[in-house]
Amino acid sequence: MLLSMIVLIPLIFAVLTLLTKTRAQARALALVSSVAVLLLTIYTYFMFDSTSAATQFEEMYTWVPSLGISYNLGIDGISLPLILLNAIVIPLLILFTWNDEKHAPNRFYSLILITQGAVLGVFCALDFFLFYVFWELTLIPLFFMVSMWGGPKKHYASIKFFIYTHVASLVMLLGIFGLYFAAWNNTGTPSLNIPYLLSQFQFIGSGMTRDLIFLALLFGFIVKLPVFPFHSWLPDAYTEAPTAGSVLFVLLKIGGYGIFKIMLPLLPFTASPNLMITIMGALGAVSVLYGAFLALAQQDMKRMVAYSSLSHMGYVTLGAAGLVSLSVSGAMFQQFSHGLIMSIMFMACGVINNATGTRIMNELGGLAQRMPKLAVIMVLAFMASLGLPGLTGFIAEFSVLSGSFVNLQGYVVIALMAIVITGAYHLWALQRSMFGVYKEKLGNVVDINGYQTFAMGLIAILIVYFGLNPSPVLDMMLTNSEYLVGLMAGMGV
Amino acid sequence: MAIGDYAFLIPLLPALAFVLTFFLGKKLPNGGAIIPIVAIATSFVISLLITLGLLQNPEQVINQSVSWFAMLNLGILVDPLAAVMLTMVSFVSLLIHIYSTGYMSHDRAQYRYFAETSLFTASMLSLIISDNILQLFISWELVGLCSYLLIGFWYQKPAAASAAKKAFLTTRIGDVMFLAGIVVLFADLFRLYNGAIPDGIFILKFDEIFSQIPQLAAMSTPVLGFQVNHLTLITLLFFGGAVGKSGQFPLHVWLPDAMEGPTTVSALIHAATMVTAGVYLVARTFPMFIAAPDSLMVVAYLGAFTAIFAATMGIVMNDLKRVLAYSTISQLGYMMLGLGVGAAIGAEAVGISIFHLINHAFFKALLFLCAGSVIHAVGTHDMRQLGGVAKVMPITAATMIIAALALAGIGIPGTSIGFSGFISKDAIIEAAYLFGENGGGWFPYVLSIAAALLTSIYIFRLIFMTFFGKPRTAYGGHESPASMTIPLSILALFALAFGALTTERFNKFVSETFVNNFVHMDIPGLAELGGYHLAAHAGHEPLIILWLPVIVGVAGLLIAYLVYGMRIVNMDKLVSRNNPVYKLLYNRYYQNAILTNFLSIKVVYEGLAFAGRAVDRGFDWIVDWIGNISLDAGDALRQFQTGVVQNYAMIVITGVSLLVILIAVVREVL
Amino acid sequence: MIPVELYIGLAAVIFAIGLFGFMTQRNGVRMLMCVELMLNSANINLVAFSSYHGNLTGQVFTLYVIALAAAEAAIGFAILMSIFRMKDMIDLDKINVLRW
Amino acid sequence: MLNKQFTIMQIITSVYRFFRPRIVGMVIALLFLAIVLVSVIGTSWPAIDQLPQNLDDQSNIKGIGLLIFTEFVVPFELLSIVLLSAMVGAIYIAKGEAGR
Repeated sequence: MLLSMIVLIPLIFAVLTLLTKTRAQARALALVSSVAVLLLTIYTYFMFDSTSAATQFEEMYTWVPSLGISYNLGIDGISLPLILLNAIVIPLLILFTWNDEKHAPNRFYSLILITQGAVLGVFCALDFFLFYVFWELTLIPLFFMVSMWGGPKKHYASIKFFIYTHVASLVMLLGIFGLYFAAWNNTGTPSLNIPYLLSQFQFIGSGMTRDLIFLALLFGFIVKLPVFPFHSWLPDAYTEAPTAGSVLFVLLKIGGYGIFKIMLPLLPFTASPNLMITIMGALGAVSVLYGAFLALAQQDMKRMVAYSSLSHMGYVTLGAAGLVSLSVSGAMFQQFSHGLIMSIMFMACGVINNATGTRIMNELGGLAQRMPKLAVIMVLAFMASLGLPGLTGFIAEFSVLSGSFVNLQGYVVIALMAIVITGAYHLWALQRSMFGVYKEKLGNVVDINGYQTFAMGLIAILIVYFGLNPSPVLDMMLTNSEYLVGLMAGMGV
Repeated sequence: MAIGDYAFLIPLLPALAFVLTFFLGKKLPNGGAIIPIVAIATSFVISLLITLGLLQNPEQVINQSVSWFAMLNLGILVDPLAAVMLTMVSFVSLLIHIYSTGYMSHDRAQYRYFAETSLFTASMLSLIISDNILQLFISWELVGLCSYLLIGFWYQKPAAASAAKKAFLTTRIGDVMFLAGIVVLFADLFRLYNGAIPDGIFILKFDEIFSQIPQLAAMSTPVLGFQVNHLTLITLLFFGGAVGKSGQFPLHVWLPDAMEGPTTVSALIHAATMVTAGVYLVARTFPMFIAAPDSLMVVAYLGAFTAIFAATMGIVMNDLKRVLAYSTISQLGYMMLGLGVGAAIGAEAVGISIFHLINHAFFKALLFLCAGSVIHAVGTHDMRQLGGVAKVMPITAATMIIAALALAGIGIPGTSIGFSGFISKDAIIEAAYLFGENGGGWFPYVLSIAAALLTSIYIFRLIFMTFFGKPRTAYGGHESPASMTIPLSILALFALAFGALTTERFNKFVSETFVNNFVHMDIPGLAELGGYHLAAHAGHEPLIILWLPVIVGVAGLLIAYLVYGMRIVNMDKLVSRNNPVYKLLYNRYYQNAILTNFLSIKVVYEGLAFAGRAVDRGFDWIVDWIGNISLDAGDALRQFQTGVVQNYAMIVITGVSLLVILIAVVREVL
Repeated sequence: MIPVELYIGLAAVIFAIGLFGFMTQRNGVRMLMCVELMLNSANINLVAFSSYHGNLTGQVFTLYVIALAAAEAAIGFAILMSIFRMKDMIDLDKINVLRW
Repeated sequence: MLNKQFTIMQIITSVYRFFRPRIVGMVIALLFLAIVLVSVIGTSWPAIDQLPQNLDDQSNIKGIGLLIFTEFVVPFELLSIVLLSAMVGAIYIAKGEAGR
């Protein structure tokens, strides 16, 4: 029941929120719901056994037995940190938008809650049917989020995001079908249970079929992640979305989750694992470097953050392809840390945009003098994002780089080259926007309000905390990645 | 409980002081300066007690580790090398903090200053005390962060913000190399264990790494046709990190610009923290370097080259602080040279290099604080506008002259009488001579002697231009308050006598870190791994070799006196835009133009990044194009919807008929 | 006994005639008549199969189809009438306001 | 854009006009007929061996009536509703403007 509650509470409250009339009611309901989810998640976290890679808190009800569909939820060490991330950031996001004057607040908060429910559903689902339903459900609220409250190019961005990632999910659906029918053929009973289908993958006779299934699923996941060269929806969608939308995009960690949960157990049984590893490693490493260069070339601060997100996501694929327990868990941790860091970064971009009316960095300057609180938090977030030790970003990057180097030397060298560029664009952005002489034409800007300070400050504290003591989440990731890597070792990959 | 059990407090107290000062300092008098001062003083006392304990009983190395995550750990290691560094850093930092209460008293953001310097000190102490390479790297980066924050302390000034960024990025190039070295090292160790690391083994701990040196030395990979020895690769990458942090050529460009911060910050960076980190890194991992002689060669040659390269630029600078900055680079070159000559003299190289590091810390901190005192009082740091300051500020002048004599290395060879800089620099130059004699090449020795001459010239040029002669412009001025002059006097005392008093014990104490105390390394055995033999240390150099450094030091003093004190040469002729040598030096070999403007802005930013943006537009265009194709296809297919029922019926029936025929044909064929 | 193929063949011929008419005529009334023709060819089939199987269900449904055809024709002609009233013609290929 | 559409439409309508004289419709209808006939001949139709010999049994009115009011009574009732509504609808549509 625990997981069902975690998934369903936001969805139910989303409907209730939609029915409210005033902003105060809407935000209060949303906050109640997200805090409830947070409490439940924390309870789950403490009940969770992080030394086991097995699925825990499993719930199972048959649904459509003739097609093998069931309502099946369960979590393991891959999903729990991401659930935790989601549950922590959403209430803070709601607090962050507490005083925002948005039109149609009931719809706004309702969409936030739907996204939360859908994303949590993806993390909890153990049935491909459920998985796919929640997967597609994430698209809809984000589409409306961008197209209703977005920036000047919101319609272009929202449609591009929707169609692009939807096409990718359809390809993924083909992969799911391939797996489903092949397993049905082999065993004679239909089932959409994820662990069961994953275990049946190796019995599919034709190596070609296995490779095609793998590539179809991989395509769906890396477009969502996203990874070079399938990233072009990202900068538009991230930039045009309202601040809350950008943060929700950041929390949309389902692509990377799919890679760990579904791709890695399949990887050793593909006909040509080395080719797959090469594809993933190369795409990851190139993304890291490419995203960094692109971020360097941006003038718009939010767009720069969007491209830096691409750069960071490259580590996820690279680490997953590294196939050493440290690198795989580092990649998982990168998802967690990226969620925290980018949330603050986008919040900061939103605050600056609201206060000054522009995000073009050359037009900003000296904001630190007028917004000291924001400056402190932003410097911390930027430092975390550029991988400064002692903060979460470093743990992830170091684990990925050093772990992957065991198997993928060339790609790690590419990724290492990006580190200086990463530093360059972060610092340059800070220098142009926060430091230097205050530009008077920006008007009389005021610092972030109490709610915003609380939301951003708490995330900042978490960044420091998990940077110094990653074990609370990293341990369970390590357990799971050791299990995954054990699978590979069994196959001699 | 023994004092060693409190060793973990050494970096922790200043770190706590950072938090307290940052959040509470605004409400306290003097920016809450008392918090970091007390914290650092406590750290200093603990370090001092530990050092004294180690002197009594060198076997009592403190080593405590806790598991961090995966096969990595956090921990502390206090052996003689770490102990002396801890003591020095906390001591110098303490003095600088006390001095700062006077120097920064007019700044509104004092609390931020003290918080950041406190964190700076904490990071450096944690760097020194760490027992594994990863924690060292973490502190290393934190040091970089703090230098960024402190150089950009007056962030309202665009120059300061830009200098901070430059410092961070330049050192980060080195950091990436260091990180790459750790990554390679980790992967190698991981492979040595075949991926199955037993519980309780932390593979990046120093003793663990050192115990694997023979295996590492045996590994090699072909890269671009060369057979690259892994140990050489790792040590070179580590040294790359040290080059960035310690401002060796060609990553020294950030150091002179780092003067944009408060002068006390410069003192902190140049004397106690930050720049010495690179030297400490090489010293800490010295057993690895010993087994990789090629890397040691690189260290020695680059060190010697940096020493003279920076000294030539120091001669022409007109900014008080810039002269000192180039002097720091040059002296760091000496320290690297001292480590590099380990290929000839073994572990003793660590001793002489660290000895010079400590002495340098005292006199360089003194030089900077004196310069700060002058700037504080007079309000300018252009030497051309100064002159005759000694009359206004006698204590500052006296202490500065002592520091200058220490830097120039004045003393009596063959005895242990002399300024502290003399004792240690002389040892390095002697070692360079031995290095040459044992087939390492004479290049480092020759350069180090030449650099000694230039050092003496530029530092006395500074003294004569600033403190003697007549004031060149009208400036007000007064002696600084006691909070500033007392630290100056204490430092002067150390610059004067520390070297002479400790020289006998110090080298032995530190050098034997690796041999006897820590992991009981067999240094000559490691050298055998690298395929060479250590020379037996000899004191039988010719007399001229012993005296040469002092002779050039005094010669430099005289030249500076003749040119700047007596003015026997008309400087205007030399110092003109038409003199190509002067122009080259004054523009700092155009490195700024080449490295910063051309390489980073033109090539990386405008070239690569903009090219990347064009490529990205291309991807965007492809995606949009695919979308447009489907739109156009729909547009074209729309024409078939004529809206005439008859046509639809016709098409349907035709389609059905053809389908039936097709199925029939297919069934026939199959 | 007449083989069932002949009935089916007859139905096919009637259907083809109806089809031809439906595809080539423009006049709405004629088209409706052609549709009736096709419907009735289906009815012939139903009746034929019904009696050759000894099962009356087919014939029952033939009655239903006739009844439905009546309803359809009534509506169809009514629509045609209103179209005629609006446009003064019932050429169905000119009635394409709903196209695209 | 408008231009392009227009030309394509022109081509299609002119082609359509060209074939208007029923040739295409004829060809298609004959093709369809041929297919149906070929498949009718190619199929072996199952049938009862012979018709009932008793002349009284030749009439099936009674059987149909029974079936309509027993087994297929629900479709019958539904059909009556359909017919009624079709009638009402047809009257409404055909009555047109005059009623308003």
